[in-house]
Amino acid sequence: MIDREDKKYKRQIIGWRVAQEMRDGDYVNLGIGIPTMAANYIPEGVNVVFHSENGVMGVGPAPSEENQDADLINAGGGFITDVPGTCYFDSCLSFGIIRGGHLAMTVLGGLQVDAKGNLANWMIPGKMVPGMGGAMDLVVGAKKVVVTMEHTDKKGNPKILKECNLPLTAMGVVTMIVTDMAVIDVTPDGIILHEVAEGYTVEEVVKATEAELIIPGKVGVFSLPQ
Amino acid sequence: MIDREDKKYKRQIIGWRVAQEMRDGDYVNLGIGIPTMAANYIPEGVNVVFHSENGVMGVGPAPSEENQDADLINAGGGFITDVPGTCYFDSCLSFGIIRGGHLAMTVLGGLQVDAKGNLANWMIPGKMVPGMGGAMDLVVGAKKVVVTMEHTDKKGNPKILKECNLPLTAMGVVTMIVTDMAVIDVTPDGIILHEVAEGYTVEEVVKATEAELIIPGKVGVFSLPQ
Amino acid sequence: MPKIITAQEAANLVKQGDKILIGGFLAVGAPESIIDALVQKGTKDLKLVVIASDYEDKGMGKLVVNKQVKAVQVSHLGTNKEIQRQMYADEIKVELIPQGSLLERVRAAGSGLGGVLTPVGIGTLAAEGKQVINVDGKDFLLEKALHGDVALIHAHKADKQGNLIYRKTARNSNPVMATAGKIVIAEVDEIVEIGQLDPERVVTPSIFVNYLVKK
Amino acid sequence: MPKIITAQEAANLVKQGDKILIGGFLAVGAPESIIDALVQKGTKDLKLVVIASDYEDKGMGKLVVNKQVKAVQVSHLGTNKEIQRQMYADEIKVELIPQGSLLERVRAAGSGLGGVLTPVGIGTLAAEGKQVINVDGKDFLLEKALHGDVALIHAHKADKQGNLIYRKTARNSNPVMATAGKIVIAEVDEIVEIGQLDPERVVTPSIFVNYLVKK
Repeated sequence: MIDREDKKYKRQIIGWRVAQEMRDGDYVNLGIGIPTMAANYIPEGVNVVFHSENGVMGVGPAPSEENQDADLINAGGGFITDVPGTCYFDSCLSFGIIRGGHLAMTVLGGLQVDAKGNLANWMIPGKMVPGMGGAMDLVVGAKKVVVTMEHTDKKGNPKILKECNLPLTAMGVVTMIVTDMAVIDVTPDGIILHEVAEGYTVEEVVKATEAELIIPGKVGVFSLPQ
Repeated sequence: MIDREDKKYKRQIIGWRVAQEMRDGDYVNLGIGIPTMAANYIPEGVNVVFHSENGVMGVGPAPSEENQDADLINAGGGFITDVPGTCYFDSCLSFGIIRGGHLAMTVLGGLQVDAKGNLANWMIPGKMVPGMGGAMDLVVGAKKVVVTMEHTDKKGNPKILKECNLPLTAMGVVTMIVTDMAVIDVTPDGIILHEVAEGYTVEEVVKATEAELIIPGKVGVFSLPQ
Repeated sequence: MPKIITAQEAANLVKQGDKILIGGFLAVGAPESIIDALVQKGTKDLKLVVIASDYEDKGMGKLVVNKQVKAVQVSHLGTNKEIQRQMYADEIKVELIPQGSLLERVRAAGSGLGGVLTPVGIGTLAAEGKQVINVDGKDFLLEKALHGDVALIHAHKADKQGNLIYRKTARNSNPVMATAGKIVIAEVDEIVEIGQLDPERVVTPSIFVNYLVKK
Repeated sequence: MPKIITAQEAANLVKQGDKILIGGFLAVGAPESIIDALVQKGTKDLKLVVIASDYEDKGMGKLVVNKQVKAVQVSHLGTNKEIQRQMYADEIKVELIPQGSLLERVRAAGSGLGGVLTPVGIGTLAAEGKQVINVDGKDFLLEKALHGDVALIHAHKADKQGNLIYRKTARNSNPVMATAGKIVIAEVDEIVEIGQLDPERVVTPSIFVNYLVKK
């Protein structure tokens, strides 16, 4: 039995679903938080090379405490490991890779996304501003921009809006939204409900979404494998 | 006895005089032709690191034929050697070094220089155009831009003019002119006759120069050591 | 050839009000010994350029905690609560710049460019006060060159000529910061003889380096 | 992972009329085996981007001699008389670009910039048709991003993932050309297993490389 409100479950199903988007040979940048979960669910036989914007490509899993190397972290500040084929480069080249359209996919968290593919994920006026870091570059540059987030905020209000009202991270860049309720494709014609999570109905997703969703004849279902 | 018309002597005295401008620790780019001569006359105790724009710093002398390495050339296409401390980099960084003002000095040939420090050294309309290569970058970027050339053309016409009439390589960039007749400083106030070559008088230099030369109270003399 | 100096001597080369480019990311690859010496000396009114503001007790964060910093150009502050406090208290001036744009601005300075045109930041607060230039139908922000009076960087090894190599992700912003300071001081783990570094592995050629500090 | 192909297969990836970025300088570091295969195949109307036009019998010069080239963007032609002849006979269109500006234009394309502002070329023929932009009182030329359909480069070694290292001055324009082709094909002296290259010595990360050709 699924507990739709379970935080851990939500993170898992989002992470799993994002991982299914990855193709063999893809170079992918995962943001901190929910996006990191995706690394745990890469399908068998799919080889993905992870890029971290602080200057490394070929990121292995977190090391045990005794194997931590003070000079080897990811962009979230966490310790990582190298793998065969890892290479290092300076930050300037790293952002050249990002901005230049060489990454197949970037996966980030979101505060708001709207029907035009606008993204707001870096500041809430009146709250502490951590800075945009590399987020503005990543979403402008990567071929596929996947936003992962809970479908609604803590109060149940939609986060997928007709128009973002928080300061934007970038305009018209999001290509896909993966939430605990749905997978949504962002296209020039509008946003399309691609799949609904197990345990939800199309109607529930529509109700939880402010932006107008295009509902195709057939909407798929996704669920977290046991 | 000096033969003022001897081509080899002219090249030697210009090369020797330019070398005297180099300071210990300088990073220097030498163009092909006369500028290359300067490398033969670096004063003892002066350590100069030579940069070549095709991506090497720390250029040693030309190798014997059996020691040539097909992957190790300078910007003129000649074989070179490495020295302890040599390093390699890509052309883009190499021109970043050039344009970014990191070279202490660049030494190039010239067709014409004028009183404003304008330089023409890359094309003669109606003749085959080899292209500017890296010359425009070098003269805009280097801290000190030394132009080496014979003082007059084959017909005895001045090459140091009131105003260049050939297409420019760059505007207002030359800082010093070294010829077989004179050393001239290019300053915002005008061009100053700094030294005259052994065997020439100030009057001869003035006559061979179209641009108005400022003649200081004392003009030095330079000569090629035996 | 760079002069080999102590961290204290390095700190003495920094003047009140200087703009300092500091290498490192989340304090990995930060020139900690020079920062410590600067904290010790207490030089005020510093303007810093860094990609992230590190931690209160690590990297450039220590200068913030010691109230030596007047202004920062930076992309990320999230790991340093004190800089956020000072920002909201108007004790420090913060200019937030997308990380890639900040790096390109420093690179432009170091490589003699006036600036670059980037699509990043168009339509966001990061575009405020910046010129928009249209190239062949697409809008770009003009991001201007960003020079430093001093660059403080960290590398793994230097040879005595000043060639530098880095280690793993401690490379990060150090190579680009090294190109754009009027004075460039590199803290290194080890100084070796000339000829001891693999010429193909050198990342920062010696021409950029004025001083070496052995950590 | 890049596909390992023959030089002939590489030539087949180049279409008539393509813009090709070719690495190398005076034919050092040029992808000779792929150029030879292209000559063999005879693909026409190529537009080339190179820093120098090499020699009649070496590097990209062979494509010029074989009359496969319609246009060239280049900084130096002095070592290739045939390209000069074709230029004056209006058989080939030559755009001369200062070498540093050409490299920055390719880098801009590869790194997602619209262009850069350079002081180089101001007041010269190289400024013709280019926008002048004043930044804080100083004039710069806007040099726009220069993309290629294909990049043909040479490296010393690749691992099977496509990471590349270079050898001495055969590095030159290869790393930057590798960033800006829609398809990037690297000719290499040797292909080694993944993990066999020093991760600190890799100059071109594998993400840029689509195909490998063993020379």
